[in-house]
Amino acid sequence: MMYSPKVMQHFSNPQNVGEIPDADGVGEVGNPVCGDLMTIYIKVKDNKLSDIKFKTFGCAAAIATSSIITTMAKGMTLEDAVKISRNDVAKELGGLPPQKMHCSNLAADALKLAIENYRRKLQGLPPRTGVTEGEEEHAEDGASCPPEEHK
Amino acid sequence: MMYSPKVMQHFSNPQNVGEIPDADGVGEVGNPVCGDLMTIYIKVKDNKLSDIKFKTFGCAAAIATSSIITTMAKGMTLEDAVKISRNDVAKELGGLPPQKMHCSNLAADALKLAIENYRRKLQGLPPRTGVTEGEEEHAEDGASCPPEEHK
Amino acid sequence: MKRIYLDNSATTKVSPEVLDAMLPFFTENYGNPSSLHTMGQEANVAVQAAREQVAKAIGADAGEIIFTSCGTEADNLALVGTAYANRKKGDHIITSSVEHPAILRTCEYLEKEGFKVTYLPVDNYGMVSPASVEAAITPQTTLISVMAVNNEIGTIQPIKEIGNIAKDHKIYFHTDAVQGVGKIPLNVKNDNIDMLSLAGHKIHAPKGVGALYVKKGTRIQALIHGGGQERNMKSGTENVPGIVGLGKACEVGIRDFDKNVAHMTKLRNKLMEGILKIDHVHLNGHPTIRSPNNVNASFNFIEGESLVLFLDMAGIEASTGSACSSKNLKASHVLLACGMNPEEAHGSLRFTNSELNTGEEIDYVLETLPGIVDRLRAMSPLYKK
Amino acid sequence: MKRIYLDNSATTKVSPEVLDAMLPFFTENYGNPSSLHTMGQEANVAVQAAREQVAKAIGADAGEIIFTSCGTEADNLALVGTAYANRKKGDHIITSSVEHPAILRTCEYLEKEGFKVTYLPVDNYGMVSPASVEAAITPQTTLISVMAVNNEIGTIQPIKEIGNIAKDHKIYFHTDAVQGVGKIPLNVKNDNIDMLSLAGHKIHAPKGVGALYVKKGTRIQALIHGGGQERNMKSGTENVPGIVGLGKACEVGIRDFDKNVAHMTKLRNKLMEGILKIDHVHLNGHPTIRSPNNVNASFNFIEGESLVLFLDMAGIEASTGSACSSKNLKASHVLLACGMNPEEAHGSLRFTNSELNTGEEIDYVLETLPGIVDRLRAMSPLYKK
Ligand SMILES: Cc1ncc(COP(=O)(O)O)c(C=O)c1O
Ligand SMILES: Cc1ncc(COP(=O)(O)O)c(C=O)c1O
Ligand code: FES
Ligand code: FES
Repeated sequence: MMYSPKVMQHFSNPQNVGEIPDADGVGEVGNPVCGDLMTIYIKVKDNKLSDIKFKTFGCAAAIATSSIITTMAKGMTLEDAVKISRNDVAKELGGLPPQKMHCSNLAADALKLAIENYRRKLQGLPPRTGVTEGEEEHAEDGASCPPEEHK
Repeated sequence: MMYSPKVMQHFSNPQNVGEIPDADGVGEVGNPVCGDLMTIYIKVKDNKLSDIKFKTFGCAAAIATSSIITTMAKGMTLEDAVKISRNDVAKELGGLPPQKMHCSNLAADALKLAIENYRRKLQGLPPRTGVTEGEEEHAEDGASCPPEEHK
Repeated sequence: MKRIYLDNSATTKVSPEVLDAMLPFFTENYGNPSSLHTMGQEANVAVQAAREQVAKAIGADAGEIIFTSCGTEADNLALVGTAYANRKKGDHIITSSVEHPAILRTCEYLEKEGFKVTYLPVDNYGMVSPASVEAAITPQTTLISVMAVNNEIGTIQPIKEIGNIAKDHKIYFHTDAVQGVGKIPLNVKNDNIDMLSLAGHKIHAPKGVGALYVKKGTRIQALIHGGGQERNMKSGTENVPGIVGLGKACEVGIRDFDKNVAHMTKLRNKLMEGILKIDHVHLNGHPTIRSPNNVNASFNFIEGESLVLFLDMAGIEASTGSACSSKNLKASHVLLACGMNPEEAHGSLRFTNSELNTGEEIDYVLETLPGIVDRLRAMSPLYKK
Repeated sequence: MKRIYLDNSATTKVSPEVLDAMLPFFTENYGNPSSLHTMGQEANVAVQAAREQVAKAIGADAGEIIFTSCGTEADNLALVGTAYANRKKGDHIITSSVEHPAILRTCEYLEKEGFKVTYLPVDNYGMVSPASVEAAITPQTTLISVMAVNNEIGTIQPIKEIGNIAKDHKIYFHTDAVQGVGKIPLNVKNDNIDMLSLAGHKIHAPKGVGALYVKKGTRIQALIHGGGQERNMKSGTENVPGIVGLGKACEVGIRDFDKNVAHMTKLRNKLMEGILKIDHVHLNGHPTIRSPNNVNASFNFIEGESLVLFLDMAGIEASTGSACSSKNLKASHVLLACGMNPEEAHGSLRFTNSELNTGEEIDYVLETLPGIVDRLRAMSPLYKK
């Protein structure tokens, strides 16, 4: 399997799927043209993430990273949660294939953005979006993985 | 097998191998550089080939064509024997692989030369030789047969 | 768990008949066909017999078949081999925008080497129009290459019409028939095909062997140089068991052609009808002029890799043209060429059956798929009920 | 009739261990390694495992192994791939005059494309001198390619010394080790090898699979373009069973290396000594620095094809470098390069054993051969007692 057991576990049984209608912060990142779009919803209480949910359109890695980051972040202080890096996510999942590393970026970015938008809201600023449009190349380094093309 | 059963039969059990010490005519053709050298010895009686023998350095096709031409020619008149063509030889053998067709030439040439040298002798002329030296390309057409190289 | 293999356009199971034909050549008749001795000559005879079988399946002569190591090598040999050998005549190649990467990447390589390539557009069904082929021809055109059957969406191209145009203009016509053999009738003489690629592993022969038909008299040069095997067009010791397997598969494929096509078509139609009942789903490729074994549909709001992996967890093996499953993250070039938007292209799913699949398997897929689609849509930010 | 196979440098029997490892990949785990589903990923894991096995056998890293379809393709990829990718740096290649046609014909192709090639001479034993390599280097030299073990005469080349010279001059060093693997110790790191070719069918793996080791960082471009398999260096669906077989054969070849080499050497020496007792016979290649499995001798006054066919009728399978068995009717380029005259070269006979041969088989050859030689000499116009 190209994915670690932990990835498959979170992919097949993702945690914290859904929306929070009255979220304190929402982070939406990705690019549907590239096949990925991720939204993270947070509730904040006492400077801590009291609840967190996600919705993701994307590959197994995108779903698994969304799921794991919600389980990692839940209960964390905002300061700690915002520091969760792409590598933290990938490590927690037992590694990701090289061409899928950008998915872990996406999850970390979505969480950061949700927290940022929460803070902007407190300051009365409008939320930012992390959704891009149009074609872009954002693969990190796929050199060592066999590309999948229809045969 | 690349060779017909008839070729293999004449190769494995060649007829009329040997020399005729008091031959009436000797035809020697070929090129040892190319890996083939053939000598045909004839005895003539009443304008007919009363005996015929050969010696050949060469491939299976060379040996088989030498053998078959001696069996074909024995007892023939000189006029008929001199007309035996390369195609007659190849046909009699049930065909030869394309790159081996020149071997059948060789046998027909050797017999012709033996008869010519017999006639020259009658006229008091010295014998001619059909042996060439040095490199030459004499393959007919090997395009459709797999070449054999050491693997 | 019983597994249901519906990815036969990716590769197929070697059939028992084919494996049986191959086995002696591993451990008994293992000679090198170039060797003079009995073992070598037996191998040589087996290779020639396979050449006849392959030739017969496409209406060619045995002397026109070159064995290669895969479909890709056959495609490369056809394109690079004729492009260079006919460079004095011209430097222009016509192909389509929905070809397999074996053609497209090779054309891009040739462009780097100074050749000019026209990539013809297709209609919404992925079909090339013969008129567009004719319109693209220039005095420099030496080669037209259009596939017989598209590997992703199954659309059958009008190769006979294209072959006629090529013939009228005295241009070589190559068709990548890797997905066509055993699925549609092919006859290189009737269809005016000068070169045709095929691959063993798509027709129940093993991986590691393919073939290129090259019409007698075609100017072509080798890609791989050496001992001169395959009439100098593919040097290297022949893959004897693989070649024997390919020969057998061609023989069987022709023998069982009608039966297989009828069976595949039945399964395909059943699956296609069932899938199209799901909401927000549409068929990719031509509704009728398509491979008997191919169903390709896009499922809005969800991404193909997730779909494939959820199906896999349920024991169903299928494939997707989603970018997320590929190195470059671009959605399927075929679906985009058909005019689909990228989001939809990401949600494509391909089922390709074979004569080995059963109606019960299709029933199971139709029972299982809707639930998976629902689950993934429930996770998707794009899906609002 | 029991057959004695002594043509193991032409090709070998697939060993039962290897075949067993391969079999599941035809009919059970027949997935395409690029497919996402379980069947595909299992195939992918198997290919990666084989990559490790091959790498280990030559002291490389798994990421440095590119699977190909044969030794010839590996040689072509090494030469053409680096010649073009480094053309800006220089256009000169050094090789030897005793290489396999897979190298020589490819060099001739490159010459036609404007590259310059030096074909180094060899001594009477067919050996390349490292000093001649060094002397041939110019500022334009980008690649040196010298084989590890000669396929005809078995001479082992000083590749470590040549590798050192290449390293000192920062020139890529490729070695065709198709006849070297399993016969001589090979370690790409110790021997300063940048590229190394090998072929499955010479080491009891099947035909249809080979590999090229390419040191990390080497500039090289693909020969065959397409789906991007093998890190883009050999596109085309992987020959999974073949690759698994090659991996297994490499593992077994290293495991049994000492035992096999001792056995082969014993048989070789016995055969060599026996043959050299026949009149007017001499050994070709180096008397001691030669492959443990190779005996090559010239039999004066007779021609190799006849010899091979008479031996075959007696159940013994061997080979010859005679011109009469080849298309162009030129005697073996290797023997001529060793300074032999053409007549003698035509009378060469090669026996190549493997770990599967026995001492009894050699006894039988030594009983049978002299009678055949006598018979053929009796037919030869060159032989005067
Ligand atoms: C030294 C050498 N190089 C290359 C090759 C070519 O290998 P293959 O026939 O597998 O392409 C061979 C054998 O044929 C060989 O002996
Ligand atoms: C249409 C088409 N052409 C070419 C190929 C390449 O074949 P292979 O993978 O055998 O090289 C494939 C399959 O992968 C294909 O579907
Ligand atoms: S979401 Fe596109 S690669 Fe993961
Ligand atoms: S004697 Fe040379 S090919 Fe027959």
